[in-house]
Amino acid sequence: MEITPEKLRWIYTTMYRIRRFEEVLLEQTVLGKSMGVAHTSDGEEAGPTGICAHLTDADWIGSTHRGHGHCIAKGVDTAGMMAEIFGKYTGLCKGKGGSMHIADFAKGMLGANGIVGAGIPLAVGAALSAKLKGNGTVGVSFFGDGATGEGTIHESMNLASVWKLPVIFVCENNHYAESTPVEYAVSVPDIADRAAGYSMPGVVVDGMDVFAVYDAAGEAIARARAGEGPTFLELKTYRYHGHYHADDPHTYRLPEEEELWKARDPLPNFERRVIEQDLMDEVELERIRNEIDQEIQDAVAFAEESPLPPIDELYTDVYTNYSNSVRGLR
Amino acid sequence: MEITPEKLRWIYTTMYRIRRFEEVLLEQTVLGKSMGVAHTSDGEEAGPTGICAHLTDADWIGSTHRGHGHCIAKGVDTAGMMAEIFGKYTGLCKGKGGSMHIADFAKGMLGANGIVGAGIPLAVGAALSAKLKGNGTVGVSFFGDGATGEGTIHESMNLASVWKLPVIFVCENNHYAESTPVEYAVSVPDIADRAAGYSMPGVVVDGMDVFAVYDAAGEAIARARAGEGPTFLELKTYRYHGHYHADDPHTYRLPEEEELWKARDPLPNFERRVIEQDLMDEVELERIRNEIDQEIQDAVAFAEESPLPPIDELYTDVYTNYSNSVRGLR
Amino acid sequence: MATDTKSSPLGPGFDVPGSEIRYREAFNKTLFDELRRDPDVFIMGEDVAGGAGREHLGIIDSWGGAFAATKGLIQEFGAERIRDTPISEAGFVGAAIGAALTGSRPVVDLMYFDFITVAWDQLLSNAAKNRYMFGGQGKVPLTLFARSGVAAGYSAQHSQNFYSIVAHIPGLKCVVPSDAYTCRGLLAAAIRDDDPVIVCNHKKLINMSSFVPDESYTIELGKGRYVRRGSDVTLVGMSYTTEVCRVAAELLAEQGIDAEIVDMLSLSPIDEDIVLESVTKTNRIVIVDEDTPRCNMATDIAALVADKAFDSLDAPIKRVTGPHTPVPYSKPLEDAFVPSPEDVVATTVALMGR
Amino acid sequence: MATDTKSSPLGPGFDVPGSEIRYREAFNKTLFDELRRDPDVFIMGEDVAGGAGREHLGIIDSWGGAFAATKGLIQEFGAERIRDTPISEAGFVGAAIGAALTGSRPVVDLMYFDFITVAWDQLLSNAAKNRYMFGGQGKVPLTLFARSGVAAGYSAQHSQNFYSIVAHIPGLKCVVPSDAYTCRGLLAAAIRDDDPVIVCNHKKLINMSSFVPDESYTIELGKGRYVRRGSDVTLVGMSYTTEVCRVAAELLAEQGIDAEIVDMLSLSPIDEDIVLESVTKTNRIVIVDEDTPRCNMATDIAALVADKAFDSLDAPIKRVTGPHTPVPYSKPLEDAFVPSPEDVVATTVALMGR
Ligand SMILES: Cc1ncc(C[n+]2csc(CCOP(=O)(O)OP(=O)(O)O)c2C)c(N)n1
Ligand SMILES: Cc1ncc(C[n+]2csc(CCOP(=O)(O)OP(=O)(O)O)c2C)c(N)n1
Ligand SMILES: [Mg+2]
Ligand SMILES: [Mg+2]
Repeated sequence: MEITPEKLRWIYTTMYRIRRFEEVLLEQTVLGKSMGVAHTSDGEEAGPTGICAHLTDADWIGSTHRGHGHCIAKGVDTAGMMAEIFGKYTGLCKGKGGSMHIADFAKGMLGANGIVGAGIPLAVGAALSAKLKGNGTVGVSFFGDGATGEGTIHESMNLASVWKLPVIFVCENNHYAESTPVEYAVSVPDIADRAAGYSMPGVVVDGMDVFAVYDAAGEAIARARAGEGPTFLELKTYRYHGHYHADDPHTYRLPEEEELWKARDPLPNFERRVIEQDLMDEVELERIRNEIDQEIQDAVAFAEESPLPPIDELYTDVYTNYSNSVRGLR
Repeated sequence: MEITPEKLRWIYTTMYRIRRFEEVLLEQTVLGKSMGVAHTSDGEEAGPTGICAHLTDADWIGSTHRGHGHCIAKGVDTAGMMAEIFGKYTGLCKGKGGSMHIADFAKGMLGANGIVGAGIPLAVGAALSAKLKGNGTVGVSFFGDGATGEGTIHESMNLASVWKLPVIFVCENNHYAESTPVEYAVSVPDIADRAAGYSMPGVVVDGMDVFAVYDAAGEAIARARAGEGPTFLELKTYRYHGHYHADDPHTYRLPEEEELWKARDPLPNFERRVIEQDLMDEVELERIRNEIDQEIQDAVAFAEESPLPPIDELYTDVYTNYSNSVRGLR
Repeated sequence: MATDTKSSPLGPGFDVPGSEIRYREAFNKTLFDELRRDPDVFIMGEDVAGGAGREHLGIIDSWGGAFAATKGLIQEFGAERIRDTPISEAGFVGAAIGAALTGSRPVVDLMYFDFITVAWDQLLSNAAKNRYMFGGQGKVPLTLFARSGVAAGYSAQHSQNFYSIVAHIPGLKCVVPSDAYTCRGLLAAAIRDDDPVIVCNHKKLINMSSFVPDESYTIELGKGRYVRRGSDVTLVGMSYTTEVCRVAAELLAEQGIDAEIVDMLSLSPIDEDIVLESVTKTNRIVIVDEDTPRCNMATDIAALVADKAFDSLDAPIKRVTGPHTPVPYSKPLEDAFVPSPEDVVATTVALMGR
Repeated sequence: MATDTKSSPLGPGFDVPGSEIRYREAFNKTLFDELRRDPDVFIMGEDVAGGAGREHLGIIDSWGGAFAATKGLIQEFGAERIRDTPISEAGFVGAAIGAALTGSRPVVDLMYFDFITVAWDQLLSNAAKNRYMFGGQGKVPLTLFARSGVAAGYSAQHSQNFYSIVAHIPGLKCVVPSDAYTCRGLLAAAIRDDDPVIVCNHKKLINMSSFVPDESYTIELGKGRYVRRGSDVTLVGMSYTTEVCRVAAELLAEQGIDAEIVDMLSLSPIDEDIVLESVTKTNRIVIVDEDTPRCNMATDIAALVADKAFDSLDAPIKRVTGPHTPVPYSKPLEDAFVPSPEDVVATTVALMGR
């Protein structure tokens, strides 16, 4: 698929933004700055980037507990994200959600979700709205290899196929669910092969190669927009760090395996290709990296300096309207 | 597969017993003798019969809301069943369960289940017990085409495959879930094709032909007993009556379709074959029918004459032991 | 029967055009109203039309939903807006929530209330929490209706009243109409509300009739009503137990006991004021809840009164409830499960004797 | 701190061999005991060992379960009995129920209590009802444990206390240990019990220590205990709020108020007698429940008292609970969500002033 120079820049910027955000977030979490658990996605940047390259703010994505990359690829502001994770009032959810629940409705980001598999039907619902309204938008559902153990994936794929909904199921197969290897928990070598059971295309994609993802996603999303129904993409990828900030992945995987995946890192992979093909040069790439380094540093400063939410925020947003008091009894 | 003369008699007896039970139950329900809803399975006799022909009382089956055929094929007493449906104390569940919850643990019948899809994991659990105890028994899960819409089927198939459990998934595809045609609700032409997504064999079987079911089940159960893991069988079949006693199926299906299926009725189908092949004669077949006609008539009389449960039964069997009163506040 | 106007849009005597119709008809009529009123409203559920995909065979609307709740809708609104679903409650309730978050107004028929257990995670983890977790972004204008309650041998898995656990959950709303009139007004209000509302239709009410105005109207969520004024004791009803209280009050009147009946109508939000107002006057209260007794609505209302109206009480707070058992099948056991007017009378008479 | 012996197998002063250990260690130790004791007991859940299927790479027991609850078990009992599961709560809880019905004694680690919503139908429609629907056939000796409660920024979907809705359901049992000692005794009792028991481990308790005997013991399900005797007011705690009550009682003592603390330990069955005994003596009661306020355990106990001990009461029944909101993320909001000792003190002082 052809990629415009502008899109190429966006892709690199986005992948590097995710990478830096996650690395810095981990540092900050270790310093005690996150108020809760942090699941980072560095290593997996090519997936959300290659997919969201085809989306607009009017398209919706559903996400997971490991949602920072999805947010960033969908255009969510990193300062607002960092502030959210720091539990600050300036966070995207006023500090009420945290890392596992970042949402940005203005950007078509339906929310990270702490219940594995629970976000999948939401994206199907967004696609249902799209179909009912006939507005040409699509829904994209991101979920992990582990999430394919949940019944919601099966129900959602069947519904999407029966109703021919404009939805793309994106399985980010990073080969682990917590400490459990995919080959133990998933009873089929390629998860994408299950798509045939729902009469939808199932495509295995190199999730470390943003161009491969871009191409596969482009086709799937075009299909969806044309009213031809859902597609299942399985992105083979890897998370570089532990399941969450305090997890040591060496208790369940070998350093040799990590090295193999890191040798295919999506960023150098991209850099090599664009330089080889004379599409971008090292100066431009470095300029982008510097800009992003600064942006993320600013995001941390913004988060640091932001105020905590006022206590009354505990009681707002439960309903749009409610005639009882929601205060606790004291 | 070879079938002994004794097994052949058992097969015919069982199929006819199911047929008569369902027909008489419908009559009795119309007379107001059932205390609740009745879902009959006449037309589908070949399935449970051909499967359970390979099972002993030590094997377990899980069932559905349409469970009379499963019960009978597993050897459950028809008088106890009829009494249960009549709400009598002599019923298999003392009148506390009714048609949708008939169980007989002594016969390895884990209970009919009124929640679509909810019985499937129970049979997987029985297979798990079998594996843990190493006792060579199997679990069989019966469920409908409609039930394949539920997440439990997916989770159960994956678990069974991951753990290589001795379980057989038997989908009784009678082409309707209430009034909803299978081709609307299920996004694949043959449900058995989904088995490949769990690395287990998936076999489409003529569910109107007890010999076909017998052969397919024999293979699957032998596999399971040999520790080779689960199998998925899809039995293509048809229910002759409405979804429940008061449902008129002509609101959603054509009489022509019904005729096509009835032309393949499992009972005449069996009769023709055994007579052609000189395995049984019409005299013997008729003797069996007469015996069963009498048995079911006796079952009705037994149910009619049986006492209602004493009111105190409301309060028993909630727990094996419980230190609080379970009585309502009055 | 005196219907107080306090929380009703109608004047005394219902001096508007209308007629006696059944609860199920009032329900169906309201769906027509709301589908016509707002193009974002759509219905989904198993067999809401039925015979799906068979228009070419001359088959349409073969079931019209369980208890014919959705009968006739597909002919007017088509299969996109009257959407039959596979049997996938978690999937389609989740899809409804996703649709609600993205600008649609789904109305889900869950058939039996018992099946809410299958979709429970979607309701709790998403519908109830999304707006809050997201700091006020998004809203979930989802209406979910189902048949509740003990009746006709439906047995353990088709008879439950799960309104207590719905009311327990922050982020969900719950209404329990007690007749055709309140059914129409509460359903319309639920569909127009921007939060997720669960509507419980008790099986025993569905074929009962009462006066219903011809014109559409709403009843405010969170308001109860008096269905009988009295001075000796407050009887609290909800869903079908309001009917039980009505009969009990007549029996009590024969014994010279003048009962007031508060019909809750909504369980979340709940009308605390009407309960406190009534008990402050009568000084005695009996709460009638068909649900099982632990952590149920009866305990909720009892706790409210024991806290906020303690000084008005002349006697213990009494509850008449189902037992702590699943619902049995056989009719005599089923009958013994449900709170009867006689149970309410016996409890009330004993209470008055103190 | 006075530990009453009434419901404890131990004499005063714990004159048996033992030591101060953490709740999590007591928990883990009990699993070892029960797995050794009964070959039908087995454990299943996500990452209960971890790194599943990688023994050949020298990898075993990489996680040992969330909060290391199951650490070390797979080395002794093997992968059949310490069974890692895919992420399929409905499927594996259902399989556990099926295994229980067919002669096994499964112990399921559900990780966070919140995830019970995903397996809710299996628990309600099967575990809770099978034996009843089947007229007494079959039993479900299932133990399911999970971490509950508000702590450490776990936010809306990982902080819930679902014990109220578990206690609501006929057929389920529920225990809420409040320290390492009760954890061990209740867990052992739960595993040996023939009914389905849900064990709530509050996150804030898991790293706290208390005296635990070396030898295995059980604490009878359905019995509460006094953790402090007093005469002015009864404070009722459960799970972590027992700890809140302990601190509150000390603060109250400084103000000359002598509080008695009842620690429920079990919520279903529940020890009605200990609550009634205490309140009959103190005539005042404050129930402390971290769960949200509607239809929760606090309303359940309040309703009990308002019915059965009404004449002993000198003042309204007070509840200190979480608010009717999801659990927020940011620390100051999270802190404001949970009932604190100061909240209990303020409520109690106001109550004493009446
Ligand atoms: C219903 C549910 N079960 C279990 C968990 C605990 N949990 C959180 S993340 C996770 C692993 C998810 O694996 P995967 O879907 O592969 O996503 P990844 O973490 O690899 O991105 C688990 C088991 C949960 N949050 N929700
Ligand atoms: C969870 C749940 N959803 C819906 C229902 C209502 N219901 C009962 S039977 C049925 C159809 C089941 O179809 P299928 O699985 O094909 O079995 P069949 O009735 O054809 O034997 C439905 C929708 C239910 N009992 N449980
Ligand atoms: Mg993964
Ligand atoms: Mg069917």
